[in-house]
Amino acid sequence: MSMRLFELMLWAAGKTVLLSAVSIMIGFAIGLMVCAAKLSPNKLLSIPGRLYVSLFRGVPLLVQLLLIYNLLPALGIMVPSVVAAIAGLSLCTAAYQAENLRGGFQSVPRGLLEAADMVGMSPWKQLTRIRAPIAFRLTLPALVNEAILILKASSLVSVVGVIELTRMAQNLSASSFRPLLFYSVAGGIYLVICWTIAGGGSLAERMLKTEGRA
Amino acid sequence: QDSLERVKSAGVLSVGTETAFAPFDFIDETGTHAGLNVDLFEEIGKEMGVEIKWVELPWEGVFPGLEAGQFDMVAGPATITKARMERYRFLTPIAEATVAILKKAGDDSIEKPEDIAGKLVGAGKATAQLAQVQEFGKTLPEPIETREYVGYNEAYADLAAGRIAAVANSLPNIAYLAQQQPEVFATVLPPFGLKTYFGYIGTKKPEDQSLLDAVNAALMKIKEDGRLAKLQEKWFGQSFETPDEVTDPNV
Amino acid sequence: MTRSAVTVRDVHKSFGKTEVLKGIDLSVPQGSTTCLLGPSGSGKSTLLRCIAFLEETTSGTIEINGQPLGFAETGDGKRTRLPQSDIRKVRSRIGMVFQQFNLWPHMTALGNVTEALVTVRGMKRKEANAIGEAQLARVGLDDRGHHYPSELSGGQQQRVAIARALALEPDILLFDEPTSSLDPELTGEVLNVMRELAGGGMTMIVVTHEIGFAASVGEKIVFLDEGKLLLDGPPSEIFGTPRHPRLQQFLETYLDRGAATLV
Amino acid sequence: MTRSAVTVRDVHKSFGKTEVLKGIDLSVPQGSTTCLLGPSGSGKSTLLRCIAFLEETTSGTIEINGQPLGFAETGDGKRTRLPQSDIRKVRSRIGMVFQQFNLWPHMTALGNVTEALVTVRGMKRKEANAIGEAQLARVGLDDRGHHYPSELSGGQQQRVAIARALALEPDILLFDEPTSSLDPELTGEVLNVMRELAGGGMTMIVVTHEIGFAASVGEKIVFLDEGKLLLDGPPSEIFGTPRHPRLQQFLETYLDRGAATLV
Amino acid sequence: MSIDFGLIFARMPEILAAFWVTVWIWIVSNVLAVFLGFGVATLRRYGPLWLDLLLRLLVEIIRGTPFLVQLFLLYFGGPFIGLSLDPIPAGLLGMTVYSTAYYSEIFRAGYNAIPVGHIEAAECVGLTRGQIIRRILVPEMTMLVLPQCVNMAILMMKETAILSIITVPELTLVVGAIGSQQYAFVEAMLLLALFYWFLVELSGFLGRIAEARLSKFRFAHS
Ligand SMILES: Nc1ncnc2c1ncn2[C@@H]1O[C@H](COP(=O)(O)OP(=O)(O)OP(=O)(O)O)[C@@H](O)[C@H]1O
Ligand SMILES: Nc1ncnc2c1ncn2[C@@H]1O[C@H](COP(=O)(O)OP(=O)(O)OP(=O)(O)O)[C@@H](O)[C@H]1O
Ligand SMILES: [Mg+2]
Ligand SMILES: [Mg+2]
Repeated sequence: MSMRLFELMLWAAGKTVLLSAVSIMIGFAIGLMVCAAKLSPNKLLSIPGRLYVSLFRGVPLLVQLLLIYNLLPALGIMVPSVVAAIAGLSLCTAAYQAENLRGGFQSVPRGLLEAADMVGMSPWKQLTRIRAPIAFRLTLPALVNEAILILKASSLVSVVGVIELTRMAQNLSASSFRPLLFYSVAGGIYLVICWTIAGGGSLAERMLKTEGRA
Repeated sequence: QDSLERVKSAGVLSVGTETAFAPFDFIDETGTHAGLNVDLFEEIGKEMGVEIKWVELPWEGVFPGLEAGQFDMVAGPATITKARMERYRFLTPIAEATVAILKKAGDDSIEKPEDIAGKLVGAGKATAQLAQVQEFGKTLPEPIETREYVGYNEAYADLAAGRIAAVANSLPNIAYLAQQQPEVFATVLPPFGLKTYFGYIGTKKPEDQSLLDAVNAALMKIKEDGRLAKLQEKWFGQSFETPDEVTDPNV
Repeated sequence: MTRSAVTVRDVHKSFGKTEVLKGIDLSVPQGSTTCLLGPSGSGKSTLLRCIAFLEETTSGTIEINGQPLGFAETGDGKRTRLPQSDIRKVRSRIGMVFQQFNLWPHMTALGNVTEALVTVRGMKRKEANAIGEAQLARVGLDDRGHHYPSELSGGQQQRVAIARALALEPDILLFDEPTSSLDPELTGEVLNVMRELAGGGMTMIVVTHEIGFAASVGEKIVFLDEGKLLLDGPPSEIFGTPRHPRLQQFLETYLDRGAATLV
Repeated sequence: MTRSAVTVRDVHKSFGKTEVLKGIDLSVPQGSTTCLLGPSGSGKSTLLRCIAFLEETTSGTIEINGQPLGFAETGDGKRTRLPQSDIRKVRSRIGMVFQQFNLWPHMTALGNVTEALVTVRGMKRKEANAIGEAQLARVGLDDRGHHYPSELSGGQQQRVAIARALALEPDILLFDEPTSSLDPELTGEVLNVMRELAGGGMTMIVVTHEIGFAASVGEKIVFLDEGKLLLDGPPSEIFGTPRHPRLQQFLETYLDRGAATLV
Repeated sequence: MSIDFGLIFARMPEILAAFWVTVWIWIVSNVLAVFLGFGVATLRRYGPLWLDLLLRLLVEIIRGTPFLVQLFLLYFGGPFIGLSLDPIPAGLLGMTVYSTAYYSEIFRAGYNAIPVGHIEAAECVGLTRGQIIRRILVPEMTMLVLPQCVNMAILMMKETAILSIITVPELTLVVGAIGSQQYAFVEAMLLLALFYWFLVELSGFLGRIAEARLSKFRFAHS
């Protein structure tokens, strides 16, 4: 494999990382809203929240991507490839992150909130000062896990016309006819990225650890 | 809005294709998108005074994308068939698409197309080539078995891995592949079955017709002044006689 | 000082169908220490939580320094919920120290103590820190301000919780079994701090199983049983003979452990 | 009956670099009750766990009914680990009751009690059930055999744990703070069962913070401090005046709680 | 664009056959993976250190690369090292290996979540190591890890769609092919979505029932 092709693979890997990172972040924001909706006592919010999670977790990402890319234009909404890819990944990961966050929020011990009540904190302050920071620490491992899953799942976004790492491997093997080589290289690159994320995750966990335990 | 006006005013014609379909579209050793389509559309662009914007996606995403209006037309190209013509508009053929057999280099058991009798043959799922080889198989003394792949590259990989005896695909594609990888693959001549052609595709939406007419006119011009034949020589090692328009395809 | 800091009038509290408090009347004079005793499940914690308005009573009223907490009686015997801001205002007179400490794990000891000063009272960080350090010093933890709860022993955590409550200068402190999750030596630490507070004139209501502490520090002992207030009086009267038979039975489980054989 | 049930000779135990037990010698006569007291971290649990061979000692020997447990001394002062089957055999003479009960949550009370009878002793289910029921009756739980641990109160769980240990008819029972996670009334239940066992001639070693219980039931009191055995004798001697200064300091934290003011 | 399911419904028998292929590969590979995953976790816990490290490396490699890439290497690369498998066996093997890695991590966490005291209690009454694993660890673990296993099974259900690249005639391949033959792409995708959603919801529902039945084995509050 020539240097040039290896560079191409790395460039595609960069795209993979970028797509995943952006999607994880957007997904986190959406996930937060879905989680809030699901936890809401108002049925008008909680039922759509539940439905969202059920649908986006229940349908394979591949199918979601194709539907976003091809069904929305039929309704008059044009979606460029990259937007469709990010939308698909974000909407999907949002469902998983919403569930993680819900778990985190619900595991914040009630007593900590009662203590906040007793010193007179408003509900908003309780959320921003107590609930969210603690829930975030509790969800961090799940978040890292989700980042790795989305990184791997991003191998599917080629169906909406984005050339990321796996697609690049497919393309290059099609023209050079050395599929095993290119797939192995792609696998190796994925591995390096995954291990980097996992390493960063445990580092962050360790940094937050002294504070994390009660 | 009329598509031609839109394309002209934007100065960009966007074309959907799969870049894993050598020699029409592929990524070369230097990592650039190359192939007959790239050269031919460059000429078309010159004729029409627009730039070409490539949208690259896997084949299963191409037609849904076209219907959804993600791009103006599809390069591909695709084999011109009756069924497809009902749904899409094909432009003038750019190459012959008659089916031939690809075998593993050094496989003496297949010398002519009929030798695939009783063997396992691969082809892309829902392709015209699959239908052709299945028809051809019925004429043989022993029936053939077919295996359908999501893409031709998986079929080639499986042929190299030795799981299937042959792959049925259009002659230009397999000839190019055998030429690139002579130690792995070989073409079995002659092609068989009914004569078919490759063409570029657009929709039948009324607003698209003026644009497709313009592209077709550009293509005809390129064909008439011999540029197309030269490109065919460059990419296939030979040129093809193609009709100006296919009105009643064989399949 | 006979003004009442906490007045509980005919308070009932049900969870679903089970009535846990069955009409409690109680008056806690300002500056006094009241100890709540009673067998497990008798409703001690529930009563304390009602006084802190962490639970809403089913009926009855609770007044803090003469002001109604949570609900206001309307003339016809019904009651309306007061606005949240009123509730927060009245409740700001009360501090609560929980059995499980409930320190916020992501803040240092000092952070725990100053959090409300900054976010609720709107103080400057610096000002708040000065107060926080003073309060920590008061409970003997001047050198532990920058430790996270997980780095403190149980007794130290409990004292941080007390400092947190004290920082807001409440009139009334509520304690729910403040020592039951501590080991004997740590228990001593915390009881000493409480003894000092009692000496300093703080109004305190303490749910406790430490009979000895109750007997020596409580100016008033309240014995709850099955959601009813069975006994209410000074320790000499409550613990003195003849004892109420239910109390006697309750105390036996302690005496039986032979704590007395030592002396 | 002066034969020794448990003999501990110069036992040292280190975790990594910290030495937790610094040469313990102890002899527990058959049929007696020995109570282990000491401040937190002094090594009480570690010693008990060494006796049950849940921890391996770093040096020194432990004998159960005269048989070495875990290691055999070879002539030259070194020692070799005995085969696993020997260890199991000697250990089968010992029953242990944990502070956290450690009942198996997927088995009923009866299942917990009979498990070892069936899998270790190879008894028939029916036979084992008969024994199990008898043991549960002995701790007052004849009607709770078919409940899962999660359906039992803390005191009931602790008594199931005792029945589980008793079912194997051990010669020696070890208890690690058997009541410290129980509330006062449940504590009474469990101490009563233990008192009965002590009366019935079982050899028991009990780590406890219940000074009263130790004083009244222990025939021998052992006071550990910083990994050393500081005091060892009958309660009258240990608790009687003049007291050892370290013990006095330790006891003060209890006395300070005023437990004595009641009587 | 009009939506017309008629074209696709005409091919229902084929679709149901593919549905069945998806379901049985999913079930068989997951059942195998649960047992193998338990085996891997057990070997890692009780086996020698080198085996633990080796298995850990393998698990990390499998969890760190997309299933698509693994499957491709297994199916198209296998023959070059003498492992030439037909699509269905290859798919089954790929799914099983991939899921085993994940299940083994669930069981490893399960082992660690069982309070040490429960094991010590068993040692004290004389159970052997084998008996402890069989009688205490396995049943306790079952109830600890059940929710995660259900979750995992659902994730794997969706991974079966990737088997299409090695020509396993499963749901995505067949419905996709029918869609492109009939030029009913969107209809095909909607139908696919519906099928998978149904399967996922069904598994979630069954999982919840199983959990409810096991709920009385919760850890006692201690
Ligand atoms: N949120 C609740 N829902 C239903 N029942 C409750 C709730 N909280 C408490 N109870 C019940 O109310 C009764 C009194 O509980 P409470 O916690 O006040 O008892 P307590 O006197 O504090 O006991 P302990 O000494 O064990 O803490 C108990 O029977 C308990 O089961
Ligand atoms: N597994 C271990 N690794 C390292 N240190 C340990 C371990 N187990 C116990 N220790 C240390 O050994 C010392 C004695 O512990 P041990 O549990 O025996 O004390 P204890 O007397 O039972 O105290 P407590 O009354 O608090 O239960 C402590 O300082 C403890 O931190
Ligand atoms: Mg309580
Ligand atoms: Mg201990």
